[in-house]
Amino acid sequence: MSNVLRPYLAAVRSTLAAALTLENFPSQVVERHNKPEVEVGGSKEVLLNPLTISRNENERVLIEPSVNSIRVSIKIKQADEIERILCHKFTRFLMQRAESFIVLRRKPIKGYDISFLITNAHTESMLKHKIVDFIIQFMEDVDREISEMKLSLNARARTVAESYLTAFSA
Amino acid sequence: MNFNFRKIDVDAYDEDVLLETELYDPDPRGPQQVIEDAKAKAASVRTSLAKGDNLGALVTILDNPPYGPNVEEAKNLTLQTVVTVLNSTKATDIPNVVRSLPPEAQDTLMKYLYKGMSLPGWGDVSGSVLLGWHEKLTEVAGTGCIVRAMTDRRLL
Amino acid sequence: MVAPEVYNVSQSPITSHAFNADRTQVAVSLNTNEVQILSRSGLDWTPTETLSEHDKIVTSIDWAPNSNRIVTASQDRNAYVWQQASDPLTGRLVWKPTLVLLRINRAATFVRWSPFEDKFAVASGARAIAICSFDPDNNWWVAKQLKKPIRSTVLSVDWHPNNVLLAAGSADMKARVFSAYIKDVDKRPPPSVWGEKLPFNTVCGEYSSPSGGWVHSVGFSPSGDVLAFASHDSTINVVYPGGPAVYTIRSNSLPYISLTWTSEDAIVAAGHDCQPVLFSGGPSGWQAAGSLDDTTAPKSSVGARGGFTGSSPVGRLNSAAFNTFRNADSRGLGSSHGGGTPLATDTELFTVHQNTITNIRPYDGAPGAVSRVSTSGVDGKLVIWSVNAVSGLGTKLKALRVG
Amino acid sequence: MELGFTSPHLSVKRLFFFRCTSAVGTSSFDTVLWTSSDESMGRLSRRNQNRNTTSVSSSILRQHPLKEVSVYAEARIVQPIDDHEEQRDTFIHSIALLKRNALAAPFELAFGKQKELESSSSGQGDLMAIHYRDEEAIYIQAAHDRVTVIFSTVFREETDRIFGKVFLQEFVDARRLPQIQNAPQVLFTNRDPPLEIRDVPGLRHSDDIGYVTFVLFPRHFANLHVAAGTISHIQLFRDYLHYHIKCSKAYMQSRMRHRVSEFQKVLNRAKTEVASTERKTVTGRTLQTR
Repeated sequence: MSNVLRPYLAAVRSTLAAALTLENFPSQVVERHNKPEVEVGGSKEVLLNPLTISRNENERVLIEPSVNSIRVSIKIKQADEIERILCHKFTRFLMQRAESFIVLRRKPIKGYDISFLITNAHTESMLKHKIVDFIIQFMEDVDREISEMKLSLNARARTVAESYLTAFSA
Repeated sequence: MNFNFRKIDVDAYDEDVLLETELYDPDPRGPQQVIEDAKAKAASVRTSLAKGDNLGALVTILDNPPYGPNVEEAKNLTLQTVVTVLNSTKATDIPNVVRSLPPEAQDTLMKYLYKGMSLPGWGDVSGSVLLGWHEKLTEVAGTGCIVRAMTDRRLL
Repeated sequence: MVAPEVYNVSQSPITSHAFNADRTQVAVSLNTNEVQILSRSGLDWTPTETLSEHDKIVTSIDWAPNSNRIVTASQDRNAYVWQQASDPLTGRLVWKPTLVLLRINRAATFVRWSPFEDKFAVASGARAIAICSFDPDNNWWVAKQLKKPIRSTVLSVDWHPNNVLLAAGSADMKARVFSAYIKDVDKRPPPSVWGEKLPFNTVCGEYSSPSGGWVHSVGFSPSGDVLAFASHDSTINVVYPGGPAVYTIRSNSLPYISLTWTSEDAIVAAGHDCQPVLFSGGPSGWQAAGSLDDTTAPKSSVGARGGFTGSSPVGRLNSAAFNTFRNADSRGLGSSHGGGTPLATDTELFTVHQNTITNIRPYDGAPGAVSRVSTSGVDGKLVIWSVNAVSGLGTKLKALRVG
Repeated sequence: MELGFTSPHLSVKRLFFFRCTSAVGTSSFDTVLWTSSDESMGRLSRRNQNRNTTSVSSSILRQHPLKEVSVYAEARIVQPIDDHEEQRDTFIHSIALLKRNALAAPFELAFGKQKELESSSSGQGDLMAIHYRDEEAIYIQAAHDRVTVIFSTVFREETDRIFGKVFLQEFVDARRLPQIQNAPQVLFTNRDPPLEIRDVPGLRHSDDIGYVTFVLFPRHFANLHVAAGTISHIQLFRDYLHYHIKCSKAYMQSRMRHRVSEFQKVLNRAKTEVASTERKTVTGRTLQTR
């Protein structure tokens, strides 16, 4: 992990650890139901203050905690048009596979690129610190993957252009 | 009659539903008192900073901060003052400063760090400065301090 | 220090646990709609009976030590009182359920017998507490509701030793003390720090932690003169109503879910931090004394720590190995996973419980002199701890502060 | 039977198949239709009356801006099929180069025009447009010191547009390299057509259209051999570009697929170990992890 990124990811990690303190909480609005309160939003008192961790306007994480679920939304760094399209393709690719990523939300919430929904069922069947690891690794890898894809695109473009144009001189 | 009963928000008529305003006790001070306090503290912070007493400045500004509705001006002034103190503290001094803060002030500082991070680009807010403080404060006050930033409804 | 007894009861969360009087049996709910009765057999617990009447998750169980009755609460909005009776066919003793008409339309979240075992309180998501008492004329349990001023789901209750007062913690961030006085059942209680004349639903006190948080757990001290509650803001609050003083102990770790008094000057609390922590104090102040868990080393050799040995039949070894391999593959932990941390240490927490502790209850010793407590948690473990075995202020607790 | 005329070179290979077919039985086909990946379609038929004549027609010929090109192509290509091996190969080769040769005509005209204008040191030839695809065209114009070739190309998806930009920027930048300084100058604009064709009617101004200008200098068509090479090479540009954009997208896709499966593993690692020994309830049911 780069030194610049470390405090950012550390803050996300500790905030997630604090937010992932979930319990089984049956709905007090709908009889015999049990729904992620952060999505339903019917009872204000079981929602906690949403917290933002940010490096700047373009790199931030929103954590919305509630009694039985949290929503984690990530705004991924996109320095230019290329990173923007790569990020868009990547997150769309992931979200199309949301059913195999049980904590992934099918749509990001407004203003973010990707959202996760983690419920008490997840923290009961998975190790909490490992879920946190997953989110952190996701953030690291997405950044790295996007910059590597961008580099590889540039490298390919350069080779393609040079070899095409060299043929004129031959 | 043309009224669509299906569209009535029945929850709004449920007197048991807790409203956001019922989740915390209002500030006993009136808005006028709050802004006067904020201005006085901002002035006192300037004096402390001039003497190089960043800890004193932080203790002053974190004490009894404005919260709730109708005190936007005092909230902005206080956040701005907190940000000024945070920005002007040397990175190497941060661990000692956070360790010396009283527990309530640590909790309040954590709330301001998240408040600042939710407003990137506001005033002199710097993501890297806030993240630096966040790291050091978490080392001292732990995840418990972060949990309290989530549970405390007295929004700054 | 005395090592805790660790029992791996289940792979799924233990939602609730309650021992019988002589601790030879324990009733557990394994995150299902059933209650398992486990009986001690040597160093292990063996399932001996299943109580299945609820049709949603059983949230809470309590086992009355003297009358040997079990009460269960569930998200299906019901409570059952279970009594042993001989089966007409086999003559064997079996647990027979009696449905309690709670008259609540939301989940039942928590249940406790009163000290005299003639009443029980059922907390619920209907923003109410059902106080149930037995009506011998009609031969059923009748419920009377405590409603005002509860504004959200009630998460826990605890009875005052006088059998009349009830403390309740709820998601509206309040801990309250109510009178649950039932005419014809209760004698008039003597005056206490909580008040004198106490008709049903009198609110004797209402408290909250300065930084808010749902009140997960409430508990009267053995004398009944002090109230402690654990909030989701990672605090333990101790209330001296006559004081008037409320001590708030801020933890620097994750919120506590459950607490129990072990003596008039000691409380053990546990929760998302995965370890039971002892707090000590008195009218002049409270502080964290230390963890009951020795968190300095991984707990891989849990079997050796007493209790469940986890011995698997030899014939299973191969399939276990195969499962390990298959799991490793889907987790990307194959031999090619160079440089990675080995799974065992990578996965394990340095605490005995590997996930949130949801219940802590007295296990051994009279009220006011509890020497051992039992905990159960989301990790499916049931653990018995010696209260005297405080490991001192370990790494996690160094910075616990009294506010 | 489909003959994919993706490029003059590739098509020779494809036609080999055709040759085998024709060799097996000269009377075994009457008409062969082909479509190629660049959307040009063609028809190859034996005239019933004259078994020795094969006629070739192609949509590229019909759309050609210069009438004479059809004649020109016809003249080059329509030949009697002979049993003589060598002649047949020449025939097949010429069919293979049908498109190349058809497209070459305006280039050759422009190169000739440049030579004409050279002495006058001013003036310019007519702007010739080859609408080689539905919404894409090549514009060719001679000046006294150069021949300007402009490709308009459509990027259907946003990704294509952005990737295209990256590639084309590299084309523009590549000339800084010493070994490439003799290559034609390359210019690239997005949305707005370059000056030379700004007055052409019917141009669509939208973000998904890119214009690539190659400035050919006399050294690029100094003699017939060099000119032929330049023509063949520059014709390939559009397909070459889009091919590599497609490859880049496919590569991204495979990277993402790999990364996603890695994420899946990390997430799976969070799942608690499944019990290796079953535990039964008293009723005989297996206690299960939820």
